[in-house]
Amino acid sequence: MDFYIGLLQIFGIHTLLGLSAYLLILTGQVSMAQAGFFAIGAYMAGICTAMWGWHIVPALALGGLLSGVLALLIGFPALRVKGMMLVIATLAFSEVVRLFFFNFNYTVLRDGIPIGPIGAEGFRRIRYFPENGWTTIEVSLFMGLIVLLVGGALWWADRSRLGAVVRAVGEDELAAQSVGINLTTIKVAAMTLGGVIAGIGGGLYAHMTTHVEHLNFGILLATFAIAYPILGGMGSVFGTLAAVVFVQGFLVEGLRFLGDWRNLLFGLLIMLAMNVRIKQLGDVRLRNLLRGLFGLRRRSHAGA
Amino acid sequence: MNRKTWIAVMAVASMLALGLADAATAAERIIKIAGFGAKSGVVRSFGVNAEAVLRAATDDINNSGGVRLGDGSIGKFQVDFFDTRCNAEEGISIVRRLASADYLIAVGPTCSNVAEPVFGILQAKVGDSSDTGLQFPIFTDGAIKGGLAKISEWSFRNVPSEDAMYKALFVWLAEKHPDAKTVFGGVEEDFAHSRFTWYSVMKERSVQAKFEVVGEAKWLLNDTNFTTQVREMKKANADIVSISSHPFTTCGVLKEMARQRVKPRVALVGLTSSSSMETLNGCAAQAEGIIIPTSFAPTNAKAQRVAELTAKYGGSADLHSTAAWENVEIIRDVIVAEKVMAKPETVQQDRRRMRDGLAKLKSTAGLMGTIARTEDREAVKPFVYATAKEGAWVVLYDPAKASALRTTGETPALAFLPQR
Amino acid sequence: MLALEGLTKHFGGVQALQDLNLKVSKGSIMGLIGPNGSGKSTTVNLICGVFGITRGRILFDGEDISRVPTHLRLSQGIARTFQNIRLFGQLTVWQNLWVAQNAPEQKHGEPFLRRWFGGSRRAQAQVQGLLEFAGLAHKAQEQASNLSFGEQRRLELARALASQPKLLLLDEPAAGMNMEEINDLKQRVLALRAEGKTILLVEHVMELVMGVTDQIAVLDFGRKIAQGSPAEVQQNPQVREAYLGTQAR
Amino acid sequence: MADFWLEVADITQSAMDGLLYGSTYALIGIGFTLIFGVMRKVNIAFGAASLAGTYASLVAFQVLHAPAIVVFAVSVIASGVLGYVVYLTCFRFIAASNELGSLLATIGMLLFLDEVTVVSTQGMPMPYPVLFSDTMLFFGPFSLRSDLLLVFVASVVCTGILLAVIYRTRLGLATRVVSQQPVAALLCGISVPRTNATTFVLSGFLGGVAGSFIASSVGLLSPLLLIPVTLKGLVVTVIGGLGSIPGAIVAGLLVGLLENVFLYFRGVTERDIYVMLLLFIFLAVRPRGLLGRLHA
Repeated sequence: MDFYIGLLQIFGIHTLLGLSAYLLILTGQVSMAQAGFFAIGAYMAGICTAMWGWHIVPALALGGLLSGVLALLIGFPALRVKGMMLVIATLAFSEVVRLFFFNFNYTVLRDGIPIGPIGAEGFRRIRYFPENGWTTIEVSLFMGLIVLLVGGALWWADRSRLGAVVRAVGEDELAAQSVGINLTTIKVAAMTLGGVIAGIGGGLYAHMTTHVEHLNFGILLATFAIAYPILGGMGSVFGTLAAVVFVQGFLVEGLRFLGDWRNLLFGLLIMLAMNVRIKQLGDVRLRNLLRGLFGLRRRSHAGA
Repeated sequence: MNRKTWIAVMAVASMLALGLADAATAAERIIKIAGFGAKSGVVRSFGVNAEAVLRAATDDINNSGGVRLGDGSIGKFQVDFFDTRCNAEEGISIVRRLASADYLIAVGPTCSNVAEPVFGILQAKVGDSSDTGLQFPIFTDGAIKGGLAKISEWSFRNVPSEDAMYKALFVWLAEKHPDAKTVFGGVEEDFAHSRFTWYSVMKERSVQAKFEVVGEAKWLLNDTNFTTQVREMKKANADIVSISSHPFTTCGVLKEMARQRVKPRVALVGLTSSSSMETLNGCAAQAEGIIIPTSFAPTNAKAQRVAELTAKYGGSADLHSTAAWENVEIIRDVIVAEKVMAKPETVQQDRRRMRDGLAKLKSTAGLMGTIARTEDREAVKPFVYATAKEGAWVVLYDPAKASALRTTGETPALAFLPQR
Repeated sequence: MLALEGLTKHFGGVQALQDLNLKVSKGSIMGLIGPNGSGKSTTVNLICGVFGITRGRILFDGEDISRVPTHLRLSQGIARTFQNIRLFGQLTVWQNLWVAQNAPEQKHGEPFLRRWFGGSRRAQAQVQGLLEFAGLAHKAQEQASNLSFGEQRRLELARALASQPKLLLLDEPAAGMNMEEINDLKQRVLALRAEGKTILLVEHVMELVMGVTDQIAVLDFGRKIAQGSPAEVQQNPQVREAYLGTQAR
Repeated sequence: MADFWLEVADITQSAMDGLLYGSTYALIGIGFTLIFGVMRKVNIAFGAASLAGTYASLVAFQVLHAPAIVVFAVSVIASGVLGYVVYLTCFRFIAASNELGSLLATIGMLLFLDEVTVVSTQGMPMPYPVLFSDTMLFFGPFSLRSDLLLVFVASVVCTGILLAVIYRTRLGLATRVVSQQPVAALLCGISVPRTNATTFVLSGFLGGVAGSFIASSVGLLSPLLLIPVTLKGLVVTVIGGLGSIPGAIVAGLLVGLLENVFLYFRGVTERDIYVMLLLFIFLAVRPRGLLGRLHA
């Protein structure tokens, strides 16, 4: 049981990571910077709780805030480029962040033990949850609440005028500009918000694993961040959630009984999924299902 | 059929029947042990080897009668091996899964970056009810980064103490070559293990052995161009070159050294993890003569048997993987000593007994001799100095045996890890 | 209303537009015609700010807007349609109009949250009005990409109107239409003028241009070669040679 | 003063080493850029397919003990075949407009090919035939690796051949037409899928050359090469200007050079920070790359 509840934590963290990229892809930007924001959130939140003795909530907030500020700062130069160039530029940013933490040393003594990030050796004992008596269920509920808040807010915003504007930018920048939408504002805002969400996800990650090191935040993580929303289709936040469950629940944990085949199938199934166009993995179907379940009907339009 | 043969047949049959009846009545119980390690990516060989040794060891014990449990019945080991992909989250998931199931103890992981978080989610201090960490014993065979078992009182390691090994090695080098004065270091800077070993072990121990460290070259895990670093090395012209890196870059550096004609006058020292098949596979010619302390070499009958059995199970016996054999034997001994029951309803109690039993140990038997166990749940294992010679690892010197073997070619060294 | 002064655009070595002077007076319909590649679309794109100008000035209501970013030119009261329709295909018809409400009074007339997340009664009423103008009220929740070609044209026109522009730039709105649709479009354009909108109409289809415009400017190889009433332009020998002549051949 | 000149000599040597090593980056960059030039899409699996092809040539080396040239040829052919496989699996049946779909499919393919090589070799580094048995050429105080000189020559020759194919043959004409006007190409009776497939095979050949030269210059084949090869390939492609073949060569050499200069002055831990920062700034200032064209 503990295992399944623990798995929910992994789902939650990866959903936040995926949602941060989802937001950006909606505006037409494929960003590999999410790994960098995730790393900043992870280290910052870890420093707050493990070194400064903060409560988890302000620690996560500060981690998210710092990531957000950085996202805002790199948003402007990064947005001068598009498509593949943006992918590489943001990848460069993520690598710079990773290499920064690779060179980052900052420790304090706690109970006679040096604690804090030590360059390549990483940052251990981020044990806020077990030390404060949080059970696995409580941690999972806490994370679930955060995911619910973030996901719910995004879902709601997605259906508002803002969502339509964001999608308009993603679909056709020239047309969006021509109807008076300020591209820079929308894109930088998405980048910033994406940074905040990834930062919070990173903070939770650090507290789930209790140990972070620069190698955790490499290209593979950045790839996963964009893989979730793409795999889930861009219809709504549920697609991303479904993709996370598909990857982390099915491909990683579910196929464990296959032994070595699991690793071979991992890449192969992702490739196949794109070919058979389960474009909206769970998306349309899941949405319809949920609509059916909760008796929600297609909203005619805002307020009307 | 005459009378005699009839009796013989009857006797055999009744013995068989008795045997069956005995097996049935003794209510043989399953002791579930989990192995976990990386079986994918560049570190795949670690997991493959660890699994092979684990299966070889448990089958060996099962075949020779199993383990006597607390209530006198016989237990047989069952091993399940889990792939961590060297990924922190997967490691955590696996350990959570093991803890929720009825596994007695886990052996692993192979990667230090998985050991860190996995130990981190265990209860830090035993009996500390305010700490909600998992109460599940883990007995590591592979992850070698210094000082890991400190993290939790539920974590134990049976990995060689690199500190003790390099301390002895540098002292030995100083004695052997009184004219040798200088050491040049090479370090794979972005990998926790290799970095720790250079800065906290090799460097300090060589200084203590009265060597002067005249410089250090740094590179990264997947670097491929070492021209600049090796030129520094050449300029320093040190007597000893000590390289703390894993096989891939070790080979890259050794190849660049050959290109630039750099050869340390006295000795070339390598990282423990490089005393494996991988180095020989990648650059046997350039690695010729490299000296590496290792906690495993088939220098005695038992060790040889382990190496053979491991090969049969599809793995290769080296300093990382063979620790699993010792772990299984230690686990068996603790089960007997602590009267572990291995019943479904006693799982948590059994785990606690295992933990306490392991914590109590002051020394254990190992393949290379007695292993001392320290207060912080680490091991100090006997070791030998191995060197690469004509595509195989041979024992250069065994510090445990006073009668030192010669350093030069005439040593009757035992070849081990033959090149595939 | 709109004045182009010595407007020049070079793409690398190519002179797409050379020293164009043009005045469009308030409430009139100016036609802009010329053979393919004569610089008509470039003119529209320069007025919108899609490209930076090489030389010259664009005056709108007497203000120089040459350096104003594209999306802000819209707030100044300019809107456009595209030669090859550029709707937001994944959005619904309703949403297409909704996102285009970006005129200053629309931007600042509502509280931030209501503007982005809600939708005021006034905004909705306006969208509804546009839907009716475009004859798409029954398809408000349809995805724009599912509309027929004619419907898409109408939606794009309605979208351009959503920001309540004073000047409308129509880039070949009749391309690909049949006679019936062209007549329909003609009525709409005339109706817009009746509302007081100023229109710059770039068009190939002579039936439309000749039927609705007050003035026509003719471009050839990036230069204005004639300007005048439809009748005058039709008589102009230079125009006949450059444009109608080539077409006749 | 003598020290100063020694230092200068050292820096020069480092820079030269880096420049020369950069030719391996250039080779891999050309392959990436070729595919982009035609399909306007990125094939992330390119490095993985090239390395997998090179791995396949190990069979010729270890089992048949074939001479280096044969091993290289096998690598080229195998990579070409894998290039086609990647085309089939990641592009052929995914709608051209679904760019993200193809991107993710190539990522899946990358993970798959990587794991196949890992499982078949247990992730161990494998020796690869070395050219000229590591001869060094000496020029006064300086030395150069002759095998890297060959890589450099190879990348120039490959570029020459490629440009000849693109500008002198019918196939090249079709390629250019497809890259500029896919719809028009269709109307002219040029099979877009076939042209695209050819491009992938062609770039696969190139990848095979790159893979075997890289493996040979490192002396080893290891799954650890995948990330540097892919990352450097992408970086070089982007700096050179997406789609520009000469740009990829210049960028490859430049990146190699800068790496070593940063390494010399700031050490290995900071080396990549500066390379990446430079890349980031460069992209922000000049988004089309060194020799790239601007395209809408």
